Amino acid sequence: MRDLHLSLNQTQRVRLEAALHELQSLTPAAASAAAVTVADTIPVNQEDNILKGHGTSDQDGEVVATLCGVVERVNKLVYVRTLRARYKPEVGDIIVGRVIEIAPKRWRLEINFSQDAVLMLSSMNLPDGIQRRRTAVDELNMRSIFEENDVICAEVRGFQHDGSLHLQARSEKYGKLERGQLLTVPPYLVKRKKQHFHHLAQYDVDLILGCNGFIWVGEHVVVDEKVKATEDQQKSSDEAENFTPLETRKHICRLANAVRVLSALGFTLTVELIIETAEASASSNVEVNDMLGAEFYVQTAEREAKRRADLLRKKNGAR
Amino acid sequence: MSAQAGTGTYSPAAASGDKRRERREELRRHLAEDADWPRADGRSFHDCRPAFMQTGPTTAASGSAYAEFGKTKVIVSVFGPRESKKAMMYSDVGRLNCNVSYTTFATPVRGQGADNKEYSSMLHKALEGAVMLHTFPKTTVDVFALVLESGGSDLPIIISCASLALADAGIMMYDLVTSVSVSCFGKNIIIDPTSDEEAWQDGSLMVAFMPARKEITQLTLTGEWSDGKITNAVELCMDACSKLGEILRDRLKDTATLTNE
Amino acid sequence: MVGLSEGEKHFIRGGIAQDIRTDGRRRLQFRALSVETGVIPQANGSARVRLGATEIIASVKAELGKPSILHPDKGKVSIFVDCSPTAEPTFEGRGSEELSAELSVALQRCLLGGKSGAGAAIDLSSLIVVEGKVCWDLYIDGLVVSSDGNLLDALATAIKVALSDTGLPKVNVSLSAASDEEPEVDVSDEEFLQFDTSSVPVIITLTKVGRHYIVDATSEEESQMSSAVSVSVNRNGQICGLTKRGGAGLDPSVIFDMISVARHASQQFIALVDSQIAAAEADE
Amino acid sequence: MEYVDPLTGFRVDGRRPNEMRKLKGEVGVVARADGSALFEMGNTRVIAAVYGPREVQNKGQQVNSKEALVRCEYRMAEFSTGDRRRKPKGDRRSTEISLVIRQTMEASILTHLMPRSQIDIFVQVLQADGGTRSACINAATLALADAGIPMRDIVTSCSAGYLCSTPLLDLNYLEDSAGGADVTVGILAKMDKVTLLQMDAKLAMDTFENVMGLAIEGCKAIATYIREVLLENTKRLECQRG
Repeated sequence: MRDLHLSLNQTQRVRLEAALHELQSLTPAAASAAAVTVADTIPVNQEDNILKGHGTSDQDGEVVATLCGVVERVNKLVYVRTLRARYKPEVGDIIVGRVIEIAPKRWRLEINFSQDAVLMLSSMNLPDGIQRRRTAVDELNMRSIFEENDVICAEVRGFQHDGSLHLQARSEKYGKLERGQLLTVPPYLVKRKKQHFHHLAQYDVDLILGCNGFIWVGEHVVVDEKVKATEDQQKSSDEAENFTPLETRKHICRLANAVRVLSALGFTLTVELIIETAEASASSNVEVNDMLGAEFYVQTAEREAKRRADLLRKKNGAR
Repeated sequence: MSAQAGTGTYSPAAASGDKRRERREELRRHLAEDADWPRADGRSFHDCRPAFMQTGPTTAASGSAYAEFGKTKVIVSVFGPRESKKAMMYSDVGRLNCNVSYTTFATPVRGQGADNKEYSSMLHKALEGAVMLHTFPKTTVDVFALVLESGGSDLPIIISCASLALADAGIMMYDLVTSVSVSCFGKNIIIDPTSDEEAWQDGSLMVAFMPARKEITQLTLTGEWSDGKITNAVELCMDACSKLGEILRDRLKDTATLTNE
Repeated sequence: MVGLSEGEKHFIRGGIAQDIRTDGRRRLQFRALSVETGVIPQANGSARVRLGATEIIASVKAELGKPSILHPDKGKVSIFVDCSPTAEPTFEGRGSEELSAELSVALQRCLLGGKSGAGAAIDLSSLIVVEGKVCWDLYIDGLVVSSDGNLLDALATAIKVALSDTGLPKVNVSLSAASDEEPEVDVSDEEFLQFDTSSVPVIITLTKVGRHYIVDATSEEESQMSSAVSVSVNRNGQICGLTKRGGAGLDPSVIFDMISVARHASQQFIALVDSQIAAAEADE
Repeated sequence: MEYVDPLTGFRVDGRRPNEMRKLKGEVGVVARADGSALFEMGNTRVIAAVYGPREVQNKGQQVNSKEALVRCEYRMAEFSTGDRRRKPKGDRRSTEISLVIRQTMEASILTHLMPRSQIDIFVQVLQADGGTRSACINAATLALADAGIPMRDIVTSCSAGYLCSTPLLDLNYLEDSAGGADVTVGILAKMDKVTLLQMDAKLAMDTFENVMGLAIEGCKAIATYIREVLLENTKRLECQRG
């Protein structure tokens, strides 16, 4: 399996296979039947006047898939929902990205899309919070806001007419992310939800699930203290006093490893599942590092199979 | 080269194949006896070759230095700081670019010096820690070393000579870097080995050292070593490096007084 | 190539200071190691080693050759490393040459011993078939397929495993009376001689971050290093090679301390590698 | 040498003339790449890794900003051939094969959907036993599909040769170096179009048609296999995603 090449022993291998098989049997047959690969014909009723969406093309009157994925039909629209692929932006998506370059009046960001994204100086709130025209001085001070390699959270604003992707950060919740770690997962594992920022108060941790598959796990920052905090940091020259508290750090690493295990297994990353996995590891006294070992990996697969089976049973019972 | 480099008399270099082999046989015999033997050039184990170093052999460069240790002759030119040629990303610190090359006649067998490809990156690593890169942001300093003749301990001599050339070029440094290597034969350690000695060594150890700061910038070791032996060898090298550092310092002072006059 | 923001760097440094790294490891803990042998059937011995997301394939090929005149009683071993662009797009074209050369030299330094052959990982005299006439030339190649830091240690491990997988065909030589003539050589297809790999060392790279040392650094952690020391240690705890990496100067006492820490860590790692080799052999 | 046994009709490695070597395809073998695959045809074994589509790294290489830039590099591992010889990187053969693979894949990739970006395909030969360029193309197809890059069609490639008056499918190194004709074909499987055709040596017109027909049959069989691998993988991902 990708990312984790574990040396499983014989029993672990059998258990893992059983769990994965269970997952397969729990998936509705329709979903698996709708799977297509490149160049598969997608059966459609030609009289329906269908609209060909993402991942399809017309070949001699047939609708043909150009990607591997699952066929989705919404009214007249037929498209292929991809699994493993780079990020496909939609307006309003919350993303996490890394600054690559500072250009005149704009930052360029790597966001796992087919191009770099652009964040204009005019599309973000200045540190003083006042709405005003950007001056030449602001332009010269851009590096003091974000510099190369900074990790930033922002929102997709949309495509400009020249085909470039623009972002915006017009809210206090967006901005630079510090004191934590960035993880990258395939974007299809992150579902678009109402909420992508999660303050896990019980751990004092911020978890941001970027739609582009960049996931931030870091120390919790209170929004209006953000500005002050950076000032504080500059003041205290002694780094050691300023480190993330050990307890919080353990939580961050545990949550990060939960994300790593779940993404290696290809499970959709919801905040609930991440917390559940982290909790499960803590309650069964699995060391943070051992979460990446074979045993916990198999256990996680088994737990997920059981969880989905229960869910299905409840659903059927309710009916 | 200035007149003082010459020794007055000169004798033809005896480097024919037979003689080389004879010398090696002799070395082997000594090793078998495991006694203190005189080295081919008459030194004792812990004697370095006389170091002749001078600044300013090339005028086109920002700084340059020439070093001659026995048969090993090295010339280093430093250019810059000048604008980085490569389209690089924005960088707060300068770049140090090092290149070591051999003349085709540097070794007994023509063109053999080209085997030492890694010397460029080794030189870079030895110097990197001493150069104050932040004093020339967005620019590059080029260090070009040319080995005119290879006579053993090439890399340490290149490193020492390069740091002299950097100082001559007025590049800001935390300290000079000097370097010395030792060879190990059985339980004996000999300092500043010649090519012949290097060809028969059981192991070798090289230290690049900042004498005033007492920090090691580069350390390499081959062959099997026990702990105590490493400590001894490193200390021996550091002591030699400190003394070599004094020589470098004197050369720089000489140059300074000359320019003042 | 990893670019990290100041915040992330600070977080990594803090984790190392507090002895819990970003993936939860302690400072002297290795990532998961997995080992496979016989991955290149055309070679005399081969291995695939994965250390976290770093993946290496090593191969050993033996060819009959002639010993050099200077060392008539010894075979020859050469080590080369190549970094595939599959691991990192920047390795394309000549992009990996510098790194490959650096890794090759470091491995040669650690595994081949001194010029006289003393302290080598492989006893060169065991490669002799007929003194002065026929010997084995061993070509050891390492290929970096996927890279996430600590390439040198992973390469050395892969080579150690590949050597343990290597069988040299038995050679029968019929010596003709005239010593000038080339001896006739008959290479057996069936009988193989196993290598003695017990003296092959492992390489432990200690990366210094702040005041602390860590083993098995990921590429993110490597971007934080001020300096690193790679020490090759054999089973007896003897040091067989050493390379300092990274530019910053180190106090001599720190280096000696790092050597002793590396030696300590090496014994654990050797045991881990040995158990993985045994498991890989049992799997075949 | 008898490449085809006159009595039994079997080839040196025991195959029938129109029999392909054992195929193996696996996606997701390189952790950090956007898409990756391992492809084996008998003893020939290659890895392909795809990086991108991502911002064009070197703007000078960009020809047309409305289409993605496709790049390819082919590399042989030092240990990949039977006799070990050191070759300089970027030798002519590698450059030629890189170009062939790039052009073949470019014909299938819907480059206009990814403007201003670049796609890098790196193929690394681990073992060469004949048919490396075919194996590389097949691996690249798998890796591109794994990276979720839109394609017109599945591209596959296979070779066929003509020895001992017999058309032979999927030559191994021994047969390849026998000096007979060697036809490498690449096809767009569903569209039934040939995108790559290379031949060494000479063949009579009607024999050529037979040999090429055999290679095309081979390509189709590989296409069926590759689609199975991809479908299997897609279903697995979808099931696990839940």
